[in-house]
Amino acid sequence: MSTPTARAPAPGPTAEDPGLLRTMTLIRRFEERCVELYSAARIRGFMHLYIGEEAVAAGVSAALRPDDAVVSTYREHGHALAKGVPARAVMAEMFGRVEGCSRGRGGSMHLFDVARRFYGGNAIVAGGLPIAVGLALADSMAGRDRVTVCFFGDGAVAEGVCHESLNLAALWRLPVVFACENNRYAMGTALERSHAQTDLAVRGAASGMPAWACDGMDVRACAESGRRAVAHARSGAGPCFVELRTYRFRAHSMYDPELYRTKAEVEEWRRRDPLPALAADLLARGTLTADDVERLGADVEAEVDEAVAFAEAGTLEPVADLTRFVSARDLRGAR
Amino acid sequence: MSTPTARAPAPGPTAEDPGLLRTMTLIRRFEERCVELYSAARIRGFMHLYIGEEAVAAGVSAALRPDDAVVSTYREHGHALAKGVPARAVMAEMFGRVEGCSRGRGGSMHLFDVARRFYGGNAIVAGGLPIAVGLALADSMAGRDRVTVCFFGDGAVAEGVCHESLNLAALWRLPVVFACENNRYAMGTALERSHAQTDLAVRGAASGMPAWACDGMDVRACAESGRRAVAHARSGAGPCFVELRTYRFRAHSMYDPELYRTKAEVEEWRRRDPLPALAADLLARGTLTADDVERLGADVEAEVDEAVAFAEAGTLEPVADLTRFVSARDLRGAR
Amino acid sequence: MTAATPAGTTFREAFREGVRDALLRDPRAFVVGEDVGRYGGCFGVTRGLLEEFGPERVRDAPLSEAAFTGAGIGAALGGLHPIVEIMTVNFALLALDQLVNNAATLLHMSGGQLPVPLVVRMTTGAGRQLAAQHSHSFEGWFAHVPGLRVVAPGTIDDARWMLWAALQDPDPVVIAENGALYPMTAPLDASLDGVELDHAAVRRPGSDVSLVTYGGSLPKVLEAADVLAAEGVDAEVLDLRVLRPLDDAALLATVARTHRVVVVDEAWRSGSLAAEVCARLMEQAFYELDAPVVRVCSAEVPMPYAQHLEQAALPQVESIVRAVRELVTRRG
Amino acid sequence: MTAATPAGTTFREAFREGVRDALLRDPRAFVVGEDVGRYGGCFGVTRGLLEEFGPERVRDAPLSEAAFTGAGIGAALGGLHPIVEIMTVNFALLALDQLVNNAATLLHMSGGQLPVPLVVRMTTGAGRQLAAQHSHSFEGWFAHVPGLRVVAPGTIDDARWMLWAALQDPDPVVIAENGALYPMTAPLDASLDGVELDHAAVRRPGSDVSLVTYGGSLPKVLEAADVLAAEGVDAEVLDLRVLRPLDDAALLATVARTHRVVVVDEAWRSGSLAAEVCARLMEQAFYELDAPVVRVCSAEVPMPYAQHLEQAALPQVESIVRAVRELVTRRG
Ligand SMILES: Cc1ncc(C[n+]2csc(CCOP(=O)(O)OP(=O)(O)O)c2C)c(N)n1
Ligand SMILES: Cc1ncc(C[n+]2csc(CCOP(=O)(O)OP(=O)(O)O)c2C)c(N)n1
Ligand SMILES: [Mg+2]
Ligand SMILES: [Mg+2]
Repeated sequence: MSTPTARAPAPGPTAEDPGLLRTMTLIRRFEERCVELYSAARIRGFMHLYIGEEAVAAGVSAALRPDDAVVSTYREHGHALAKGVPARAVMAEMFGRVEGCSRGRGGSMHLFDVARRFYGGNAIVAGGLPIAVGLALADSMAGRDRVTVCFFGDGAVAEGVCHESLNLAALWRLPVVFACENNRYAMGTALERSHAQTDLAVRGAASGMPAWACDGMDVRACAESGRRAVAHARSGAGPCFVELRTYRFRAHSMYDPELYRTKAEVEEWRRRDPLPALAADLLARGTLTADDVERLGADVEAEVDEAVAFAEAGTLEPVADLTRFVSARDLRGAR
Repeated sequence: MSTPTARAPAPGPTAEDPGLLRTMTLIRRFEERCVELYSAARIRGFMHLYIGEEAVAAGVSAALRPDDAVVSTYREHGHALAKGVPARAVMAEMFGRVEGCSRGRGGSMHLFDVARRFYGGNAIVAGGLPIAVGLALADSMAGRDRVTVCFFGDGAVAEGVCHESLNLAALWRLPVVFACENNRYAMGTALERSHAQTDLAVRGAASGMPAWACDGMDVRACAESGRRAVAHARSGAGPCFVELRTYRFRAHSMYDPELYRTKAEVEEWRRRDPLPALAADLLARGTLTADDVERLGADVEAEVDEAVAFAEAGTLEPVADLTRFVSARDLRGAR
Repeated sequence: MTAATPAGTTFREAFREGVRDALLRDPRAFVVGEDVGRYGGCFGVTRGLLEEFGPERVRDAPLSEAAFTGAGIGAALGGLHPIVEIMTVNFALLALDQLVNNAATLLHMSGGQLPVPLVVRMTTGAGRQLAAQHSHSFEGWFAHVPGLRVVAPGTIDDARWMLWAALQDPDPVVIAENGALYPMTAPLDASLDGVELDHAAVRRPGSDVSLVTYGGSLPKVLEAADVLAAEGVDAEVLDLRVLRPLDDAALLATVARTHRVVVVDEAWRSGSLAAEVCARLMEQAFYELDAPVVRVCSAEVPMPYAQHLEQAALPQVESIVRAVRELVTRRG
Repeated sequence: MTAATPAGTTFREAFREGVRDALLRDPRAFVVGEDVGRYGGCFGVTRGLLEEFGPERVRDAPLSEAAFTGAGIGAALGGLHPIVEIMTVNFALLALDQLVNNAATLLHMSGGQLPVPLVVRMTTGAGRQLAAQHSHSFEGWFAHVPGLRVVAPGTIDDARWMLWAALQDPDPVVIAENGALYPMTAPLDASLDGVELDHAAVRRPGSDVSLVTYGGSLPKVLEAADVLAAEGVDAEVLDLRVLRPLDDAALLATVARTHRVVVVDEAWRSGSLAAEVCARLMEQAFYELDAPVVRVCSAEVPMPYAQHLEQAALPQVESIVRAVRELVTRRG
């Protein structure tokens, strides 16, 4: 077992870099637009932004095959987009439209796209971990070499079911990658007030699986850890635990007054923003020209514009269908 | 933090030894009588025997003050007797008598004696751990130097609430001794089928507290670990985790056909029976004479006889009082 | 299909045959739970199945109710047909979040994308002096949750066949097995090859009063009906079988025949399933009732260990008979 | 005692005053839960209390509902008066084992040795587009459990004072706070210095029909009563306040006055607390009823996110008024 605290060294450039930049940019622009739309009350309910953490979703997801599965949390826009769920379907969902990826039944916290194997939005902290274990169990019993990645936060590690799930996956040697997004806060509770052992990879290792931490603000490090973790799981060697050390630039949700941290702390982390960092590096290396970067930005803007237009044009489920999808018996023939 | 797997070296004799022998003998004889009484249907429901594990309760409890608290499981006769709950009150409880330590409402799995701070019988595996944390929280907030010992099994370590409780106690630096009785089985599930990480002290250490394992078949080792653990907790340094490696000689409960282990394995462990081992050692050292040992045995027999007679003579709660003790409002003036 | 002689099948054997049958006929089915394998099942239901089907399909789980139940949900999403065994409904509280927030909601939250063909078996009920943490009857709580189907076998044939029907159901199905039934014996209907999970069943036709019940209380109620028959009271016994969704038509039909109803439910009275039955009759059969519906439930007390107190806390043949006597003699 | 002007107190402020008052007057009281301190409480109820009382008495807990609720039970056994805050009733499912198997049973299992003077606050209810995992109303489940007392404030004065009464109670008390109430404002009765936790309260006397409700539905029901008054229907509004034990006398008194009852409960209809109210009326007031009791509850669906669907799923002033209209025009 690798020592829990071992951090993957920052790896060099790869051919994936431009793709990573695009994914991160899409997530960033998409969510910036979400903020406007929330203020305009086009989006309602709880909405949790991923801004600042894009390197994690982009990097880890880059290691996945289309038939690999992702289980996520309520802070999942980034994971959904990185897994290929169309921005338009995500936006329409937040508008509560039939065209949304969950037909408007789920909203921001409950994005699903079975075709892309995105078993997304679980809003019970740590509630998704056993589901990921079960998806992997199904693959392993069927002899399929698919991998399931489960994203969860630092706070989730305090929940008992997290430990039950880690143990189960390790005991049964299941192909699960436990991707712990340590953004240092669980709502307003700082890491050191949630955990006596703040080195979260130690908790993963204690369940009997390889566990390591990596710099979640460095998308190349995330991609590297993702490749390593997914390869390990796919090899049949069982699960592994990756702690991705990152930071949430925005409030926990749209209701959070952020009384628990200083502006200075946020500013400091913003200086480590993975987007400009990668863009600058690719320009410096000449991998991309200024035009390329500008075009990429314009592409993404267009994609987000289209998503919003699609959502605006979306339709509402008839109230008569309120109790549809309570029983799968209705589905027989229905869809 | 001490290395999780560090085992306390078998310590030498102490003045406590005769007392330890008596406690172990009382537990053993008491439970042997329980078996007879269960066959005679004087005792009913689920009954879990501690036979083989006596060194743990006797050793650890010897380190406690009367005002220290113990939280236990459904396999608790030994813990109750070692904490000073009168054998007669325990026996009467199993007979369902008003004179029982829980007035016959609890039975074998639910022994309580507040006067002796025995918060005993919890029959939900790992359900007692948070209660122990809370008792310790009350002491720590009140500035009392009392310690709470929580006994639980190897199987309990798989339950999520176990990890939540360890973390909470460590985070708040509470005076709790987590005494994990690893008897290698959770009902019929062997340790290695319950845990990917079978070194249970590692799990305790991962929650950020000192954790070590000790030979649970050596009562002096248990007493030594108990002293060390209780001293640590009482010092204000926070909780600690002790894995006591022991073995249950009898079936899990009276209904268990024991399909999951071999007679040979049981026999092998029986050879390590802590009772004859200590008696022989004390005779060899001349600490006790053959007469002393015989007298001790006779004393204990008399105590158990008296307990049974007391239980037989006990009375039944009137059916009219069925719903008493549902609300503490009834107690006002009641007792 | 069952080895046991029709005359002498125990409910335990019938449940085992149901599980065995599922593993034989459905390659996607597997059993997971605490001590289902090497131990043989805490109540012996799965004994011998590990040897027959191996550790992959009869899977011992660690003490982790939330995780292995949630894993069952995930496995169902992944295309398997998990049969999760939770030793008792008391411990099912540890898995309730997974059952309520995931199993029951995923289909709806995903706009119809995620059916959860999961079966969860659990033992319920009291009567064996297991005291306050091992004697609950929470099946009524599951029956409150949209997205779940809840069934409670009370006959040997339902014990034998409900699991197969549950496996065919596209929704998560909770099977509440009352522990008092396991040792009871009854003849299996050899001609039967299945049951449905939609309707209640009249176990004894009658004209004077309807006794509505389910699960472990059914044998007591049938015995009470015999006692009453001897007294000239002709009681109809309706076995709900399916606790969610309730079979309103069957409730209305029986009250239309007898105009008097006693509901027998082992759960604590307040907030019991019996309350919902009263409410349905209030709403849909008020003008059919010659007298108010009567409930015979457990006393509202954490179950005491002492035998005489436990027996006094539970519905008994005598208390059922007494309640019916009072009801039928009451003027409409 | 409250800083806010009588006219403009929000329920959020009233709840905060209640918690603050408890910490000021009871040295053994402390608050524990997720984000009660630095964050200020997920719904802002405990904002400012950390600064005033410090981290020992306003204690941020990790995400461990089972452990910190169980720790509250242990602390109560140890002589403290814990006020456990569980963010929402949905997450309380993770602590249900501790509340049912320990808090509610310890006194009885120990033969009267272990009272558990614990208070557990939790937010319940829907209406804010929080979808299927954040919109439950499980207070009825707690009301099923002997050993627990369950209360649901629906007025500003109960919001302000119920916590103190709960702290004086020797039993574990669950306080279900409907989240929709927090932003609402109402005048506090300055003359009041406490409330009891035993009785229901008539919030509006009336003679034609009784509207029985509690918690977050109370404002809707009072509004409906006004609409009905304009139509010449004089509705009495009974606020249950205490969900366990139910105040039967108050139920019987109101039905004796009006002979017609509508129960409004935000929970799913089947197995709701409204069912228990129907059952009590069936058992105790059958001959007083001129027509069957009617239930207005939530549609039996995991709460959808889309606003129009969520609103359609919940009891509304219009649906309550419609139900009453039908009932009063129905011939006895
Ligand atoms: C079981 C449960 N408890 C509490 C909450 C409320 N809540 C939502 S997010 C959150 C913080 C989770 O922190 P973390 O796991 O670090 O994820 P992050 O939000 O930082 O991405 C809390 C307490 C919840 N949704 N589920
Ligand atoms: C939550 C819960 N799940 C299952 C059970 C049934 N059960 C009782 S004891 C036991 C095994 C516990 O093993 P361990 O913790 O090692 O303690 P031991 O019995 O070996 O002393 C099980 C599964 C229970 N009582 N509670
Ligand atoms: Mg976090
Ligand atoms: Mg064990």
